[in-house]
Amino acid sequence: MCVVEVKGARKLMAACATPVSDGMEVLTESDRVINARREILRLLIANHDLRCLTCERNGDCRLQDYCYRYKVEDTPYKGEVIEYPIDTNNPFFIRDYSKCIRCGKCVTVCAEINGAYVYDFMHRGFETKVTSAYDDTLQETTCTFCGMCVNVCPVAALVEKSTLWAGRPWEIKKVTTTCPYCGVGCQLKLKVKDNRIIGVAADRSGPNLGDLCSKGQFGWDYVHSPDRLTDPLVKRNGKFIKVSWDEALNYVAARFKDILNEWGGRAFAGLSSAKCTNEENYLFQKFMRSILQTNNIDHCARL
Amino acid sequence: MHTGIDELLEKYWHIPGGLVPLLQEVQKVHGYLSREILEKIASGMGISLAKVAGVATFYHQFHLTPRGRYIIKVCMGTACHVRGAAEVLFAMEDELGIKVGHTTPDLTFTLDQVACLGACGLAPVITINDETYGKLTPGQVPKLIEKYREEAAVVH
Amino acid sequence: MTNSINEILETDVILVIGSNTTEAHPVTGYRIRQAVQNGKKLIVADPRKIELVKYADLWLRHRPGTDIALLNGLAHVILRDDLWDKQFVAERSEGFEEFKKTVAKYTPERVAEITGVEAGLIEQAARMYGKAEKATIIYAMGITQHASGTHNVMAVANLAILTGNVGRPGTGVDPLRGQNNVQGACDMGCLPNYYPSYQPVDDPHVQSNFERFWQAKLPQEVGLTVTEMTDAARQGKIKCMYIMGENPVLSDPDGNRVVEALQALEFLVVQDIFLTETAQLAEVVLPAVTFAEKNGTFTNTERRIQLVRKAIDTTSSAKPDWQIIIELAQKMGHFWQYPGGPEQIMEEIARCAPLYGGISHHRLEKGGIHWPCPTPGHPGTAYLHADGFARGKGKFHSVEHVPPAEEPDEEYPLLLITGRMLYHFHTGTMSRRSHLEELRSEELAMMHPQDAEAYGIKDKDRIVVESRRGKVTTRVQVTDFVPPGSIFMTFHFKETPTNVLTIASTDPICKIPELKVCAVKIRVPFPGQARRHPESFSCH
Amino acid sequence: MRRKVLVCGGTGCVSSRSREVYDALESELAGRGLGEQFELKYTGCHGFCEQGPLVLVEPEGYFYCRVTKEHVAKLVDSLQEGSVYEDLLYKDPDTGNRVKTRNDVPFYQKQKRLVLKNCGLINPESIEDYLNAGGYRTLQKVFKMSPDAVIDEVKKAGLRGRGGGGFPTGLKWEYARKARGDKKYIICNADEGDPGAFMDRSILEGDPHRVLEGMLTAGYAIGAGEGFVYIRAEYPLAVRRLDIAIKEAREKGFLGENILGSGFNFDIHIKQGAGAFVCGEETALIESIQGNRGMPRPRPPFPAVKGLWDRPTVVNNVETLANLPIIFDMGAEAYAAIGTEQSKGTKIFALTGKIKNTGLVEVPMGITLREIIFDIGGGIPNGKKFKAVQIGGPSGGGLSAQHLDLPIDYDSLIDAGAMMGSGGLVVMDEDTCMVELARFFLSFTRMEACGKCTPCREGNTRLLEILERIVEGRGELQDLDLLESLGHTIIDTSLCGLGQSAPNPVLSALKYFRPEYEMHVKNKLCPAGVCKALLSYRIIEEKCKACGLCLKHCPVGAITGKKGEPHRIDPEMCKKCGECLKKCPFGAIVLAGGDGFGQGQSDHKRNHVSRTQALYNLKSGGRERH
Repeated sequence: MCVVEVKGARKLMAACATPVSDGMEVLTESDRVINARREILRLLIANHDLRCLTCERNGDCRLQDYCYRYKVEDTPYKGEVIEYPIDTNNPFFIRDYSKCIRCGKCVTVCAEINGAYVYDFMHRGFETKVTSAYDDTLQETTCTFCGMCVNVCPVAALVEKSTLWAGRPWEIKKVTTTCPYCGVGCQLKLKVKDNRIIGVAADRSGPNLGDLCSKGQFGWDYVHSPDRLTDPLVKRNGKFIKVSWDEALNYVAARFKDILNEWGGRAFAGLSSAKCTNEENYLFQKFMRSILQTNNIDHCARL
Repeated sequence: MHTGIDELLEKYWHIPGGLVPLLQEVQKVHGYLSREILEKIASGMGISLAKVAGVATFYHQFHLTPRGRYIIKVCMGTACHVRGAAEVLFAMEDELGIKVGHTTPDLTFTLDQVACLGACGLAPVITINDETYGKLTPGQVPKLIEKYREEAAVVH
Repeated sequence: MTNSINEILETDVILVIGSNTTEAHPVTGYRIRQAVQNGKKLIVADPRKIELVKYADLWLRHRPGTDIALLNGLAHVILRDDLWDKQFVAERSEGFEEFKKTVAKYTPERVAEITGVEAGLIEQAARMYGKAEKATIIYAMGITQHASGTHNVMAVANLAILTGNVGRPGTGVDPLRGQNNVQGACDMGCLPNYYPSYQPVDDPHVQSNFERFWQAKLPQEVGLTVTEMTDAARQGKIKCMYIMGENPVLSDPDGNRVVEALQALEFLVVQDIFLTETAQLAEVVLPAVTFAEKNGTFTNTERRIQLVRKAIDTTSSAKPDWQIIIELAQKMGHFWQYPGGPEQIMEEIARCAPLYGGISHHRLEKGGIHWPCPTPGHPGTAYLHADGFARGKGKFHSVEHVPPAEEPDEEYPLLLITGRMLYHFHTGTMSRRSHLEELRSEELAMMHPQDAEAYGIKDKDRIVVESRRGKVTTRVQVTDFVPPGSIFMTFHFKETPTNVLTIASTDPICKIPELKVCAVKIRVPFPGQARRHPESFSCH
Repeated sequence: MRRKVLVCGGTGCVSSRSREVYDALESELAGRGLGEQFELKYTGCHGFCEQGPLVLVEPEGYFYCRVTKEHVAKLVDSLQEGSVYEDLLYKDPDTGNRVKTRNDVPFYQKQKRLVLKNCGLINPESIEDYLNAGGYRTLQKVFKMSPDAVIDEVKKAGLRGRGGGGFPTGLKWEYARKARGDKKYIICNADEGDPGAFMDRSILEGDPHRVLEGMLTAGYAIGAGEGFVYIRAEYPLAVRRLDIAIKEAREKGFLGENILGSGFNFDIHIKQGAGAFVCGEETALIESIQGNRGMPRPRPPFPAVKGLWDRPTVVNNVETLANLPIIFDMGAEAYAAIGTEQSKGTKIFALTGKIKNTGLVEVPMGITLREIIFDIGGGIPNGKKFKAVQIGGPSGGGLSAQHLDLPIDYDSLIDAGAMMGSGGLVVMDEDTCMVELARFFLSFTRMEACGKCTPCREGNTRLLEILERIVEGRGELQDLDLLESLGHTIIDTSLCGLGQSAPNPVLSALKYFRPEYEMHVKNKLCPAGVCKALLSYRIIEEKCKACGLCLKHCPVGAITGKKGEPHRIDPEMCKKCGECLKKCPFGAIVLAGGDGFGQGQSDHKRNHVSRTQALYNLKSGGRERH
């Protein structure tokens, strides 16, 4: 798809690989280029599972985008379409190689960014396939489940399980935010549908330049865990009882006041959190210092 | 079990581009490249199994499944083609009961097609192990195969 | 970090010490690997055979707790072979002469004896680092979580100053922070000795400023650190604790002592998203929300302040921590009003924390900014100390090797090293409630094949690990990841609360606990049986 | 002077058991105590594979054909007597006359054997033989010149790459010489993958030192210290002889340090290919040497600037390198006098297919196809008519009778829609179906595509499928246009030489044999009688004598009929094997064109395409083309 016409060159050139030289005249949308792209698209869709109706990437698919842009409605090449079984064996994403266009982006990201070298081109000719050795499930490989291959896949060959049937791409809101795990501060996009997170997409704006690890990519579902605390709890006779916010806060405030009156600020200690926001940490130390009158504030900075 | 692989690894692991000759030599010893062998080579060379498998599946020369005792190569070069190599190949398939690229279940014969054996003067030509048979007709195939079947039976 | 993460790609030599980067900070690990792939040199100093060892030009497998000796040894060779940056040392440092005297004692031979690393390897590493045009040192809790943690850090800094690897892109001393907002929590003054922006609480001038700013009277004396709090609570000096989003029962050393301390309190309030092991000990538990349900900012390990954006509404009555604190303050009778939410709180922070002076949510919409960022027009600071050190000149601290507080002995013959692994995080509160649990759902104590054989233990066998402070059971992974004589465990799994084993001895200066090393012994609960039917334990 | 008995040890003759002949000769000569009198040699290829095994007796030049071990006793008799063994002499098929010496054989008369000069005359496993034949002499000359002067000489000679593209060799060297790199490499491309070409193999088998000498010259010119010969593992004999040659050259000081006191260091290693046609492409070849999948990379940067291990690398093919000793022996000017304006020197062709004299021929550039096919090749056997010649293997094109008088050089072939390629020349007669032949070539390239770029990986498969449809009688007229447009796209957009030339056989056939395609599609007929689906066997009732022979021989029982009444063939059951036709003594069985099934199913689709076209031509919402 990256072919362009260089004036004077015998054939079309790959824009991504041809160094620019002085005086080079490059045509990016000449008739010749457009026809070549159309033909390439026709070839691609001739060997592609075209069940776009229910495809997870329908509407967010580079193959569709280009077919639309270059008005490729159908392919005249009716022939062999290779069908591969879908691999659903890992907890995070499916591998549906009937939709693979063999661009090799997953090979590159896995080898050059992650360094896991899970994928490579296998076989050759028409049977060329981009996959793991022996089509192993990813648990059997050196895969670290960073999910970057899923994020770079331009089509629906690699799809997060959590997004399956969870919403059409245009219904999904993407919210850029900061990963809640380690200190690298990766930027990522939460995919949200009906007030639920259904997946994560790459975001190139942060220090991670779009790269992620397994925690950032797949470690978000605790947000919807049924174990989440839903109501304030107060322990009575050794058992937690759900109470209203008013009741809980009144009780805490009363106890704080009592202890402050009786023992002074030195009887308090507060642990704030390296997982909370700056704003919350600021308010917490302000609360401890200005209201509870203590500098006994720490967090697990050293852990 | 995998005799000689360690020695070969020792010889090749530090040579840039040593993977292809290593695979060639290992296959020479073991006849084909089993998964265990590829895994051993991957860890010995310090590269991923995917890369080793990618290379092994790219080249015609490498075989990932066991091979027959007699390797029949039917030349499908242009010269052989215009002189009826396809008919010879079909006759072979019929006689052996396998498709080209496969091995008989008793591991006696493997039927391959090759791009060119370089003996175009003898077209159509086939080789069975190191023996060359030229100017072959489909009619000669059953007899030829029978000869090797008998030979195999005697040895076993 | 003095420099930013992606500067790793520009450097010539990377020294990684005490950081299993590819597991604990994977994306930084990618950068290191990419740098190596582009031809940059990598030196790894770690007792464990971490993933990065595979890509390293040199691997120094020093004994746990001998970092200072190793670093001083490197400095020794750099001085001896005349590879130091004389101009930089002369113009921008002090304390050099004393430092020179100290490291003179650390000959490669002596260091080899202390650390177990061959002298030749130390010389090679020193020359590689010393000759580099640009070199960077990356370290993490493997350096800091020792009784000598502060000195370890100083030894690291000495090396960088000595070679002039400070204040330029692609150089620097880069600690990797373990959690998403450790940096921010420190910046915000959640420390016993600092107000926001590292303004000392015992400076009367600073104190009066904050009293004016917050319109409240403020305490004078420096507070207690987390480990000191535990002691004070056990002694009854502290009556009440308010814990927000922390799980010290699992994360802090000597976990049994922590439980005792919390139980001794008169009143414990815990605010969290789950009923953690710590929350279970509380009298009142306040439900908070996750990062996806609130706005705010995190500050990452390279001092980059970035937005956290609310993606979904909370479906229960749980509230953001900031809102809970505000409401609690109001209940306490204080007139706290932040109708603008976190954005308004950040405006207040910018007014009292000079490092954040130019930060606002509005600016951050366009992308993260590295502090210091004193004014709204300031672009932020990707690398520190370009024009000089905060304190004027870079100081050489002469630090000496001190053995760890607890070393293996006859009774407790093995060394326990603790750390993180790729698929889980911290005490597992979040990651273990995700699909990541399917990849790994239990602790696997790593043990060298030599030791395993000596104890008659096979892969996946169940063992009891015991220290002077407690015991846990775990299954074993036999691997040469760890050196002989030691075992490695994480603190992600509540079923195997590793920190009941660790020691609460702390660094005298910064009070960081010596989590990385302590002495343990192990035993096989059902000897013989375990060996005959190792798989009978796998169904637990 | 001892008389020489030269037994051909080229692969072709080896396949015809020439080794047995050699062994028998050896023991026969020894048995009669003649070992001293005769020098028996096992040589490289003589080129005339059709007539193998060949034995040449020097100095008389007696040329014995199709020698078997049974002939040996009488052959030695004749040697002893000094007479000619008439029965083994080459028999001119036209005149029936026996031809005594090699030089009188028409096959050799029009050739100009420069590169192949030594092939068949020296023992390829002996460096002494090569030295006696004047080998390695040009190195003295080369090392006295400056590298730039060497490059100039090659430029002056007008040498162009013999591997296919015809890029000027001197220019390639100049780029590599100017490129900066701590090391530089010479790669000899001996990955001769074209089915139907075996000139490189013959040179390596017959005269390996010549190639080494060429590599040394190239290495000196660009400043390389190391060379690789990338050779097909399917050429075991060539590998073995090359290996021996390299060892001997090292022993004699032609490889190693300070060669001939020149201060130039150079060594050569063999890398065996693992069977991938695409590795004939220079960047794929380099990937393969580096231990990777042989997937080509985009050029520029060209290997001359950034090649093996990212260092400047010159990749030259075997024949190109083998030309160098000739250039420095006779001088650039004399060399440039051979050939045409733009293509100098000679070219070796592998002449195969439907031709009387199969073999390897070396001819001056500019010779016509007619001269090669009819004068050297002896024309078409069995009285059939010449139909086409495929030049350049699967990457080349088929030329028709109208091109017979075309002088062959790089540019004239490109203009005609073919290419020199490595020099395979496959001759077709009227029994060859051009559609089926194109299908054959594509079935080859489809297998051989590396899989990296879409047009080649997917496109060639689709070309093949369309051709299969046509061959099977399911073709439609618009398929021909589809073939053309897709073929041009593949050429225009593929990354490497494989893809850029893969559609050539189809496109050239469409150009010169379009009526034959149309017959297949419109009339469902295969004029050459090759495409089975388009044939049916029929019994002409009037001629059938109901003898029952056909019925007896039909392997599938498709023929029915009682005594006394004409037999019939059930077209459903017939496998079209042709046995009945061969067996019928009365000529009652004929092959007839197809029955026209498969027509008329394309209307719907044609409408569909035009609708798409109509939609495409519409300017759409706000965004116009360009």
